[in-house]
Amino acid sequence: MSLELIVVLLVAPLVGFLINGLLGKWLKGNEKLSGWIGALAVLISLICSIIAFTSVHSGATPFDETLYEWITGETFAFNIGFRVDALTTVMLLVITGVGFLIHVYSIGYMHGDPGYTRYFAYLNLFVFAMLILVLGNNYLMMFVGWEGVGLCSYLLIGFWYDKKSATDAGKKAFIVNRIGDFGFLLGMFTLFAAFGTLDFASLFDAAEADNFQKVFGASTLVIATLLLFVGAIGKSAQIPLYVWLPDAMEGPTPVSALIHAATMVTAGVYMIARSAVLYELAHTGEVVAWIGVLTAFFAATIALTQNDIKRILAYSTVSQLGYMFLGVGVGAYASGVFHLVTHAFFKGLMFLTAGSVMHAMANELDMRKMGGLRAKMPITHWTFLIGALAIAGFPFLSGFWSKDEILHSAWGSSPIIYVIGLVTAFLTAFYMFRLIFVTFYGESRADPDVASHVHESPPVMWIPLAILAIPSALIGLLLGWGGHESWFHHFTKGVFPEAHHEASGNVLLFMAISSVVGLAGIAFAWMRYSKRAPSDEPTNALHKLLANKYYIDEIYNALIVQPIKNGSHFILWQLVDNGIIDGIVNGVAAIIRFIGGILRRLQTGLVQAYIVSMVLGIVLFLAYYLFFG
Amino acid sequence: MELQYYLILSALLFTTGVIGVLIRRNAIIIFMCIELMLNAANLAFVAISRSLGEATGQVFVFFVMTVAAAEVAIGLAIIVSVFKHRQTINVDEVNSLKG
Amino acid sequence: MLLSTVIFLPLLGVIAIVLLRGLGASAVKGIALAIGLLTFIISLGLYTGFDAATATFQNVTQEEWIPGLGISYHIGIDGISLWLVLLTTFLTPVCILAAWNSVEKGLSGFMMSLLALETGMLGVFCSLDLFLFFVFWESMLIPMYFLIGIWGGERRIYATVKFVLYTMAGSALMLVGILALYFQNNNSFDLTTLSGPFRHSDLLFLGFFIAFAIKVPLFPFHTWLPDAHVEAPTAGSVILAGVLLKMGTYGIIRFCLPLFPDAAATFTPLIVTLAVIGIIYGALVAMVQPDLKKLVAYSSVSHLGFVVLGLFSRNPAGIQGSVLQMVNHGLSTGALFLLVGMIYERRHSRMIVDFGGLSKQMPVFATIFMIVTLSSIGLPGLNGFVGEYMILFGSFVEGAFSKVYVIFATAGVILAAVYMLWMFQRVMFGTLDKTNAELPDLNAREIVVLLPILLFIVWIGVYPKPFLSKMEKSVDVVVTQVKTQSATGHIEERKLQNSQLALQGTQHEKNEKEAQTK
Amino acid sequence: MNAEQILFILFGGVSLIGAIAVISFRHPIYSALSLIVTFFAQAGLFLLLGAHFVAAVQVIVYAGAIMVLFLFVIMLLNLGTLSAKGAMSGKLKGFAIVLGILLAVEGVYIATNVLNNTAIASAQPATETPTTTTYDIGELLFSKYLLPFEVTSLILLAALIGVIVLVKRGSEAEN
Repeated sequence: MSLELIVVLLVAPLVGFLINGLLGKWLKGNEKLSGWIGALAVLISLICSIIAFTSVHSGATPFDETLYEWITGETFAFNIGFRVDALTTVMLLVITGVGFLIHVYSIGYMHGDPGYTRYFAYLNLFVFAMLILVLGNNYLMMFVGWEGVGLCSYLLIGFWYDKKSATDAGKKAFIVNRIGDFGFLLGMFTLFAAFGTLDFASLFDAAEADNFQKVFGASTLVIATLLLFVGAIGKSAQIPLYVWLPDAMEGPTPVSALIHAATMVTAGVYMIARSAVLYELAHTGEVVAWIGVLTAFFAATIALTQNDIKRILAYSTVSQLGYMFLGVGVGAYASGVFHLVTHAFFKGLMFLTAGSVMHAMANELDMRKMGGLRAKMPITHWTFLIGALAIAGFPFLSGFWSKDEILHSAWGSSPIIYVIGLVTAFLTAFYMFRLIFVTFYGESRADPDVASHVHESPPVMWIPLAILAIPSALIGLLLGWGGHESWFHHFTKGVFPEAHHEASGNVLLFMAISSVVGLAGIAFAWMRYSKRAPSDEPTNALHKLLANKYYIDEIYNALIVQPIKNGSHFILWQLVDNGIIDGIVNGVAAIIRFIGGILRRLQTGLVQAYIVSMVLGIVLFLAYYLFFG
Repeated sequence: MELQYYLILSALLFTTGVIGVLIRRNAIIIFMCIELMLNAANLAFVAISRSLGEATGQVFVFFVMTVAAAEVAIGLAIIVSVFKHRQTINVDEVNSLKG
Repeated sequence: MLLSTVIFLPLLGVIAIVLLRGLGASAVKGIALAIGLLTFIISLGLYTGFDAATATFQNVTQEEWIPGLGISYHIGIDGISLWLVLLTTFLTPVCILAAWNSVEKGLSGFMMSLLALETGMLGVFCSLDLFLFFVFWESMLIPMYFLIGIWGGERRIYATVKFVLYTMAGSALMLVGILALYFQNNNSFDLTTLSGPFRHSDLLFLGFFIAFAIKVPLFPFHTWLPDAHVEAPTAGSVILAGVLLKMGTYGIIRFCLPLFPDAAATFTPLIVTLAVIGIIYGALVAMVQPDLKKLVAYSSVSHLGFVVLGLFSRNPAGIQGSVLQMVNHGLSTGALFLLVGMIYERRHSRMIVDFGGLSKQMPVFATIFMIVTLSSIGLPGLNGFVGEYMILFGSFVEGAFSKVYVIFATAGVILAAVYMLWMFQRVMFGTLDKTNAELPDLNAREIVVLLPILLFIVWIGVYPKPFLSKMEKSVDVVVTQVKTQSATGHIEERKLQNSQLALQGTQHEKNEKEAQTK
Repeated sequence: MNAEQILFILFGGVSLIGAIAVISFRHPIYSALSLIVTFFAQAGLFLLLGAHFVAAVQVIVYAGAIMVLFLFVIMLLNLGTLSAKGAMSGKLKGFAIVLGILLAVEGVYIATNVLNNTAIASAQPATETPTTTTYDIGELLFSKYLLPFEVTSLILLAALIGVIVLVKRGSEAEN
């Protein structure tokens, strides 16, 4: 592996972005070309990633080199440098692999859109930023990518910018992410204050050797890791900053698949896995685990009542991300990242199939207006079913392996967390199959003219689906067979510290319980929804609460957004700025003018009045001089 | 005669001129009052010149008279042109200087 | 000599325009642009000839001017002023080009004002003589007065008077300070011979600082800025935001910090508090502005709060970040004003509500606006991030004040995203209004105006090293001046405090013991 | 009481009364005529002081040329009726007179008390009436005070031109 390889890997999507971005005008007439340029750029990255992977897999030492000095001074040095180890290559393969398939899919999906070239430019830029995020050998590089993917997310969510809801969602995503970045930045500062560097290798070494400055006393690392976790919460949509992700579904569906399911939102998990050493030392994993499991449960409950396909998938993503945090939180870093990988495939697959459904149904998202699509869209149906089975934990499909590992590790940490996780697994299976039964089975409830046009998607779309379906089904079995002795654990062994919670209990027993719970969820969904559509109106208070997503958006709006807006407008601007400060300034001016107005009366314009005052002056001066001088 | 009597007389004449300038509004009379004040000064000059026994004071009187002549000429010309514009020479009606 | 040429070439341009303005508008524009570009090209010689290895002033010229009063024509640049000089010479031709078609009446006067302003600003950044500094400081006020007062908007008179009076109020205080230094420096105004400690340094510091704080402008001296910006013509706004505000921060780094380190240390908590208030306050108020120019003006208040914060962090990273951020702010806010000016020329409105959906009609405009907006927000890879990051990081890691300030300042980063993106959304996204449906996209001249700025925005963001390395030594000198002089006093103070604490501690223990025995 | 004293009282009294008359008459013609009386009385005082040249010039320049100019303008403008109109407000007038009296008191005080202590007072007044001849003045004018003397000629020239310009412009404006 060489620096050149990494540079090519990284720069290919950037070149794609520049071509599509700058020459977009000339490419407009030939949109296929533009799409294939984008896909080709990612394909090059994919090939490079595979080379890098084989190199790491063959046991090469982790690659860690600096490209150039970025922000440097006598006391600080932040470089553009790359680190490629097992964790990086896993992420690289997910990003470029899923990314490439989604680029190809998009060529068909975005067909005819006026912003075609812009779309591919953004998508390439995203891949570039995401690659920086995972390739960086220091936290600042990670932050650069972190912000970069946030920007692309903003641009792509608001891709259809004449839709206000889309641009609102984009803005919301960016701003909520910024709140997380605030934590990330401060975390970085704390780390630098303590270690004098942000490079992973030297920082982790120093941390393990306990050789750093305790800027906040004993809790230095605790504070640093928690601040970093704030960043992860923002980016990976955990409680309380998850609100942007469901709205992000306003973007084109392939974007949701790539950015808001497979890659960007998992950046938080990647970051914590990357910082595993610090979290182990600081013992802050428990916080991560609790936030994760609560988010998983919370989001799953909301997903139960939604009727919008993409929103269900979005809440499902939030929920699954919660699982990943649960995994890395309880010290099962490899399992958390493993779930990240499997999730990237099956959730990406499900989003793409949802896109396929939308494509067929004239962009309809409400599943109450669907039903019976199985017959007309067989490939879509089957691929979706595979994805759903995978996420529901159906035995031997990919989700089964990764989720089970996480739950198993959670048991070792805290039985309560395990139970919540298990309940969530049940809910997951239930809402996923609710979606399947309502959408693909039963009678068609679509408008007749829409229904008549329903068709299977073109090959450029269904081929990526089919390809994605394979890993979704099998990757768990291939990489995860053998639990903690599996290939995946073996491969990533050098990256993560030894887990401190040794999983206990019978592995097979846990697998059995998980399977039963998953199957129960599916069965329950079948009982309720295989024949009838969900009712339109919430029937009871709990249902209403869930359907309105616990009113979180409304609460945030009332407690944070509006007070800031109104306070800024009325108190700060109108009162303080225009009233008080300008009031003082203008007041001084008014006083001077008032005094001037009085003095002005002396200027009568009458020469004699002036002479009188002059003579008065002479008299007084003389008097003073003569009689008192 | 004692010098101081001349000086007292000079002071009184001068003050009379000042009062005239202050209370009269006719520009021509004000001018006359100014001449009065100049003359009062001349008187003092001459008196002191005599008291000191030298002619310098009288030379100064000569200068004062020249200046006074010039001043009167200009002043009266101004009065004439002001009158042509405003039909008045009352100084309180000429108040363009009012602030 | 080179430096004097750079400073006075624009003035030569003014004379040329006076003599040749009979040739018509295009000749006047041509002369102005040629002089502006020539000045910029010559000033590049300052960069190439600049020796980054030393912190002493370079390109120094010293001639007696009024020897009886100890006043000399003494100019020179170091790694700090170098960048501000280049920023000035860079932005002036950009402004001339931006005003190409927008000025209808009194074109030659406008161009003369711009060029005269350039001389004034360059003089401020290069003066090494306090008197000379003050002369330039005041003289640059006059062309600015005309620029806003003659070519400004509706309330231009109010804005001009406010601007001039605010500045004058500060300059008066500074003049007192300069005179006080003069008498304490063997009747010499020479900056290089000044060395502390000075008597009444607290008062002198305040005198200088208030003058500069008004110019910066630091909260709560900022209210002239929105008015001036709103009324000023585009070129005036660009210069105002791009260069004039930097004169305040430049003054702080050139005078306040090195001359009065003790006083600077004393007032740091107060000043940093104001800076942080400015960051958040400016951002919040910017958020609710209905007028694009006002929004950008308030965003300047917020951004310059960062700069002041960095300066008073009194460590290399923070101050380097601040100097870089001065340049960054000049570029990105300058570009924002240019963009607002361009849209104003088309639509004759700056109200956000009048726009929407422009990215459909004006894609090039929207793209450039987006990049500049992101630069202003501080997105990594663009210039704003490097400066902001260095300021925050310097202040946090080894700042001369509590980390709490930095936490609040970092929160300003969030707010920057809020107000800029919200503005961008309302102007560029959404449905296109009928009245805006005919707006033409940027023409070649406008793109030429903006491209160099974009180039620097990306360059500084991706590879800031050439910029940082030139200023490093000079900044280090400032830092050592601040540290060595204040350190002695402080260490003693701290020792005293420590011994007192220790004393209290032992007493406390004694008391406890007594209580226990009882 | 010798002749000189009598003459002093006579001339002094006449000039003072004339001066008061100048500021008291409403009609400018009367004021002007009173002023001429004052000037003549003052010429007498100059004679009394032995300043024959100044006395002569006083009569020629002041009483002759300047006063003719005054009378000429008064008659030219026919100011008789105008001047009577409106007087100064009583309060200010009273204040002005009080000021004048205070000034007079101070002047007299200076003449009697202050100057007594100066070189002027200590200089021995000549016992017999010393006459300053025209010759003396001429010699001073053309030696020590030559430059000022020449400057006065310039002043007169400037005044001459000034008057012409002023009056000419006035008449142009009329046309």
